[in-house]
Amino acid sequence: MYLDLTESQQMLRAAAKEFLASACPLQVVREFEEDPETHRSRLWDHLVELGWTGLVIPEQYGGLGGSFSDLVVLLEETGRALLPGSFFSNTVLFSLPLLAFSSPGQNDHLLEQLVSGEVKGTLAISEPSGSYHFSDVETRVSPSENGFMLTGTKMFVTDALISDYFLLAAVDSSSKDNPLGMFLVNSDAPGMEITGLETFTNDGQARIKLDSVCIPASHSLTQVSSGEAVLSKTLEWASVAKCAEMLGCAQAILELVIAYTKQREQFGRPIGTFQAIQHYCANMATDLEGARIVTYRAAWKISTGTTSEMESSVAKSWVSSIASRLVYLAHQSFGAIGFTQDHDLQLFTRRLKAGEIMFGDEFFHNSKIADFLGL
Amino acid sequence: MYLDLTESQQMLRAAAKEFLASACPLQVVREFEEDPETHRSRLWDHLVELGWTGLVIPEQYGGLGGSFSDLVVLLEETGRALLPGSFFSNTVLFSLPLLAFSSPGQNDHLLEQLVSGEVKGTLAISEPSGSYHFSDVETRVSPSENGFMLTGTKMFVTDALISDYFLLAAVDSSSKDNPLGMFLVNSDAPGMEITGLETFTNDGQARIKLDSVCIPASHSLTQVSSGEAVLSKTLEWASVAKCAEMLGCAQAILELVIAYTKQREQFGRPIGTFQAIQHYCANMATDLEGARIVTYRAAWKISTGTTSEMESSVAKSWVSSIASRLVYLAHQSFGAIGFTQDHDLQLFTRRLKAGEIMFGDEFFHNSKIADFLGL
Amino acid sequence: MDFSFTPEEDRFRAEVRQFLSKELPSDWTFLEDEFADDHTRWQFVIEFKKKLAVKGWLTLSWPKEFGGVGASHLTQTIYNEELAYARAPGRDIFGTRMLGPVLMLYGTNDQQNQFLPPIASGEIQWCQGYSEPNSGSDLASVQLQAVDSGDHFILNGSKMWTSRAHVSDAIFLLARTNPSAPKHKGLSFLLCDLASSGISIEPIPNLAGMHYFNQVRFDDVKVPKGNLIGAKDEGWSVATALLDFERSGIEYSAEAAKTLEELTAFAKTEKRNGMLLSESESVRQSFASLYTQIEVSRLISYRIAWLQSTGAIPNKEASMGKLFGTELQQRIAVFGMQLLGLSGQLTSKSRWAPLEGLILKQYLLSFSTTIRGGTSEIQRNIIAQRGLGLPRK
Amino acid sequence: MDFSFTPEEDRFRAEVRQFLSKELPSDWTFLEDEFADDHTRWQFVIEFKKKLAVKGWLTLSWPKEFGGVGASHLTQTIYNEELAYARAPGRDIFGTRMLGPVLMLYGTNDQQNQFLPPIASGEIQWCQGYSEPNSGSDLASVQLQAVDSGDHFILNGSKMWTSRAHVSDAIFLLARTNPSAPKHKGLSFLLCDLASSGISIEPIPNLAGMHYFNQVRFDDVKVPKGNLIGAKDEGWSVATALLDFERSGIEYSAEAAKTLEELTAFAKTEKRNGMLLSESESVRQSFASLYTQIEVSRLISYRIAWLQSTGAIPNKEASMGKLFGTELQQRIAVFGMQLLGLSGQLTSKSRWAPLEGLILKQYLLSFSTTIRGGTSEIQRNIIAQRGLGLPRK
Repeated sequence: MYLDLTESQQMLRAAAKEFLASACPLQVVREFEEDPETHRSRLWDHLVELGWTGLVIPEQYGGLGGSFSDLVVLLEETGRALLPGSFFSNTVLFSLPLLAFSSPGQNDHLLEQLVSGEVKGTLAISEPSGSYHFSDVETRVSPSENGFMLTGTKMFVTDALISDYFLLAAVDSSSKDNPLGMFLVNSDAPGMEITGLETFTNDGQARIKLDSVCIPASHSLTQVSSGEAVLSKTLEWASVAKCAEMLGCAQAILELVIAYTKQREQFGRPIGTFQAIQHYCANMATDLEGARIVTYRAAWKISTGTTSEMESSVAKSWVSSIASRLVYLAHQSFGAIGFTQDHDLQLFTRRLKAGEIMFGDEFFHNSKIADFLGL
Repeated sequence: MYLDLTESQQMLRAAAKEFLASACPLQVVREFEEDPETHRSRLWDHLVELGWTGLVIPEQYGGLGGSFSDLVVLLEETGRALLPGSFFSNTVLFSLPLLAFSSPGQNDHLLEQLVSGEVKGTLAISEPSGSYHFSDVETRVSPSENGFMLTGTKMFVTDALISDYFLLAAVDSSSKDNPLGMFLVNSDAPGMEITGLETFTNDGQARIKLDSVCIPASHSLTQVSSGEAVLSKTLEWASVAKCAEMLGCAQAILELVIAYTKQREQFGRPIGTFQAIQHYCANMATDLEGARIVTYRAAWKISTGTTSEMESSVAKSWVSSIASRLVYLAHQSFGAIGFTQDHDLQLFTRRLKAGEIMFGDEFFHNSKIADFLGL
Repeated sequence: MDFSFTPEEDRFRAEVRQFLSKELPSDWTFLEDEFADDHTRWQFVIEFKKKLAVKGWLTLSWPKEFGGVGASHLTQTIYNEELAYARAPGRDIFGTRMLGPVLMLYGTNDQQNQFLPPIASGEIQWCQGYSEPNSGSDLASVQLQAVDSGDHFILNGSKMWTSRAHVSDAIFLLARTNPSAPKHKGLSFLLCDLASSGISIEPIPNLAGMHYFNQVRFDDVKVPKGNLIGAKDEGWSVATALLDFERSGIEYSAEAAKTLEELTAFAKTEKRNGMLLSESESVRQSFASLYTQIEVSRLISYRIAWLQSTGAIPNKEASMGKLFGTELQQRIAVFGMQLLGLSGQLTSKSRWAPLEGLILKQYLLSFSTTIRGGTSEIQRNIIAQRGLGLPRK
Repeated sequence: MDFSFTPEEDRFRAEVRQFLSKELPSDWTFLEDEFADDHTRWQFVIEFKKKLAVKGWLTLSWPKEFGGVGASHLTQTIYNEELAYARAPGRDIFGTRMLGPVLMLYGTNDQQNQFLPPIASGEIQWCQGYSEPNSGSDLASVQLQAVDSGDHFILNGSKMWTSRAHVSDAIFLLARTNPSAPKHKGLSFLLCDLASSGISIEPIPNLAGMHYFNQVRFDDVKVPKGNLIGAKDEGWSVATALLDFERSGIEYSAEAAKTLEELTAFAKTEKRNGMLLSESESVRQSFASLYTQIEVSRLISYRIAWLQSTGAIPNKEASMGKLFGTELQQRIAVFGMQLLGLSGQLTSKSRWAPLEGLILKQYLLSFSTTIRGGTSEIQRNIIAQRGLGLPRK
């Protein structure tokens, strides 16, 4: 047992902190929300330079060959800094499954391009029903000349507008055993219509309409594993990665609250001396202590390649469940000032809430846990 | 709108308070738990004398003809005093349905005997499954010579050991339209085996085994209404009446907490000055404020004879939901002393918890509410 | 015990409801905090308020001698309930519920004649200037200076969290007229025209991006002495006097009930994993629990209104109503977001947003409900200390 | 990051588990608070403790020079986890985890030689005398007087909430040896034979009817000076010194996990309304949520143990573990009672009680878990003030 970061992870964390403090202060986060284009390419170039785009990609493709735990260390810092842009979708939602489920040689070049930052990819699962249940995938796939043809609508696709590739779930209703397939789709393929969605985090989600989009046979990602396996692993990794981001974000919120309540005076004394405020902070800190350790445990399970689905759902269930109460306690501690657009708190509040919703909330993962428990 | 007790209800309350303070101090409650027989007949005679056994029974049978709201006023006081004995079962679980669902003349004499206190009755619905769902009634009824024959097992029958009659639910599986029947069964009928149950309130619940128990045809209580109607109304009244008892009990707990935290000192000041304790008390008081008004509203609906099922379920759902948190907050305020057998708090704690369970808890009534909401 | 309304009260409720359904656009999903976000919408709000004034409803509970209807607290509660349920504009709390009664109690005849009629007619929009940058829950720590200067006071300082100051005509405020007196003394209650020279208003947009709050700065602003309400240096008593305005908090349950109905409709049409949301047992439990809590909140409010109608002063109960009602709104907002899932992220600007983004707006606004108008902590302190008699120290 | 145990640790866990399943009756559903309720059962407990002593497990974490195994914190945590999961008797916290380390740190050689071996062998049962009738969370307000009288002290006063005093041989306690010194000064740490003349022990049965707590009265009780541990008047430091005993709180999650498994089995066999309880979606959600919380609690405890194994002093974390673990036990108890429904009322005496009345016992005992060993309020204060640096005043 060793429940701390390794030395190299500590270095990774320190470097990330330093970089994010200089390249991504909260002012940049705000400006990115308003107008992503000002900062997008500068930030992206930085990430490529630091090697982040290749963090989890093996050295043979030019990457750093880091583990999932390394990724979690990094995401905790990007969550704390609210790093905008497509690092999460590109690395977690695209690079990881591509790496894990490509057949030998299938996507070597693409992996190299991901490391070099030339191309970006993301994941397209959910549809207008807004669900992560496999049974709710209605986008249809059918065989076509030299490959497949896809028709349907995807919703809530992160960073769709700037991605070159989508890892996309579709159903072949003629196949009884493995109806669910996962496909690589070019964003500029004929028949693709991509429309940005207005979300409360302005994080670049989009709707994709696919009208008889044709892709080559080599773009199926189910040559090694079934579509269900690809999708379920991808969602699992995404949910734990999201936990890491969320806990960085939540830690930042707690620190804001502590700093504020120490200095803000009401009735002649710092409000941090009031027992109600102290107990709010104690509750937040305790929730967070649990969030950190369940997330690390899930990440360690994934890193070691052991069965990890249960542990991942436990992590996302817990981290999601604490998010709602943590933001309320934080705002309650801040009073009116925390409710303003000018205050930094709301930047974190909105993203933490969005994190709760993404890749399955508490109830979604509790259902999975109940299944695992044999109920 | 008039949201206070009527003058006669205030007199009833004052009289009840005075009587209970002298006849039923907590020492009597304790002794009754250990050995009911010491006080049972004395307490019962008092109630008869005060007219309580006839409170809800019309004057034509010798009763006082009070309303359901009057009953609620009284039950709030008996709940506050933790009055032991069979007043609740006899009045709420037996007299009320007998009165409402007897055909003209069917049970006139029995009603008179209930007023005079000569006989006592109670309700027998639940079975080993411990459920209030009609579908879980498995006791069978079949036609027999001059009447019916009953076989099955009833559980959690309040005051069964001292009751003369049971209002008992049984199923005639040969009847498709109205399989559920409600029957009057004598406690000394051949084939009845009554065994006391050890419960955490020592409140005299029992198990009844019926082995081919024969009753006359006149003992069916479904000549006016269907068995489902009788049972559903009876359970509804029971749940609102239980709310009244519970809110008296909860009010007593809050008053104990306030008195204690005002005088108990720790760290050189009364613990009632700590914000945590103050907020616990505020939460309890607010929960109780709601409990009182939803209970009164349900009682008023029942008194006026309007549709009341939804309001009754709302009352029992709410009062049940606050019970658990209220007892924890109370014990947390008291610290170790409240956890002892010698302290009065535990007398209230156990009964409030039992009340939460009886006649449907929060989840049971929420299911009914969801049905009413058309979900 | 009688929970029923009189036939007149029922008729009045029906009349208000009918009026609202006629006068409000059927697609009205705006919330009070965004009425003033948009010029066209604010004009509609003002016109709507004037229509309410024409009906006499704006001053429903004002005594007849001040031009009101002299309606009972219960009638006023019914009115407030219906307007809140319809999310209708025109509930002029600052003018009709706060300043009006203050003027009736402390104003001179001249002041009453000057200021009350424009409130009653809906012509003048008032806002409230109590909070300041350094005073949140600690209201008495006012620092805005009002210096006596012959026939007027000169104001310097600033007010914070001034709701709708940017669309208001005038502000009533607390200013420090005696800096050497103790905290609660030396304050005066003043009325100030927002068009006065030296006033600047800065928006404080909230986290939902709505412009509702403002900071109002006073730089040598002259306020005529005739605008002093009550005695000089006794503004604290004027501002905190127990005023007999309706304070049932019926809005909390009314707004919540409306939202729950909308969510119910959503759950009955939306499928997930092949099943209607409304068929999910835990969704059903949540709906039932929230419905129950709304009923509790509504009945607590009715009781407050009824107590007021008997002449009682339900302080503890009003704090309970506020505490319970606002925390309930948060629970509904959280449930609504959970029910909507990924779609809950969509703002009202998105054409795919369910319920036109209403739930998201309510969720974001829910952070402020337990803070503004007295934080939940203050309410709990009041209940414990003033209501239950727990010791302060 | 490495959450795995070493092969030796895994082997040790298997060995403990096997031992427990062999040595404990298969129908063992007793809880720690009722071990001493019944003479026969208590004899079994004592015998069991001696068996653990023979294995060397009683003093697993004691250094070898004091006759212990010198096992790591993690090994001790594994041991504690398995014993708690099995609800096994013999976890002698007072002797092995509290007094033992105190003696190692503050005892003279003679005292160590005299008192440590009988703890290690399980022969002597110690109890703890800190709390008094007027001191709950305020531990330093000790009033028991110890007057210096030549070669001994004379004790007068009483101790309260003394767990298992009625079956113990001796008590370690704090007594006031200098009444004129400030609250935290003037206390001394003494060892006292419970068979001493002048001692009377009164049971304080708890609300579940179990006899665990006692009040111990001292009426001119003589304690030899050789039983003073550490310096006179410095008992507070002795009692509160940061001792290096295992404080992971692993028991909370271990006990909870066992209960949840038993409830799962119940839900999978019990039907209501024609459906297995385990098929109900809200029951499933509750199980999953509680399972998640148990995992959180367990991992928090592992982290505390691991921090200790690195030599760190996890104060804040230990408070979090206690706070979270005990509140979790309450949530499980409430859920268990809900799941059992009417049957939950049946006590262990009833032949119809599901799980032999275990859930009811746990529910009733759950009221004390957030109070004893430092209330939840004290834990939150510690986390906020010592852990997060919020100001005291």
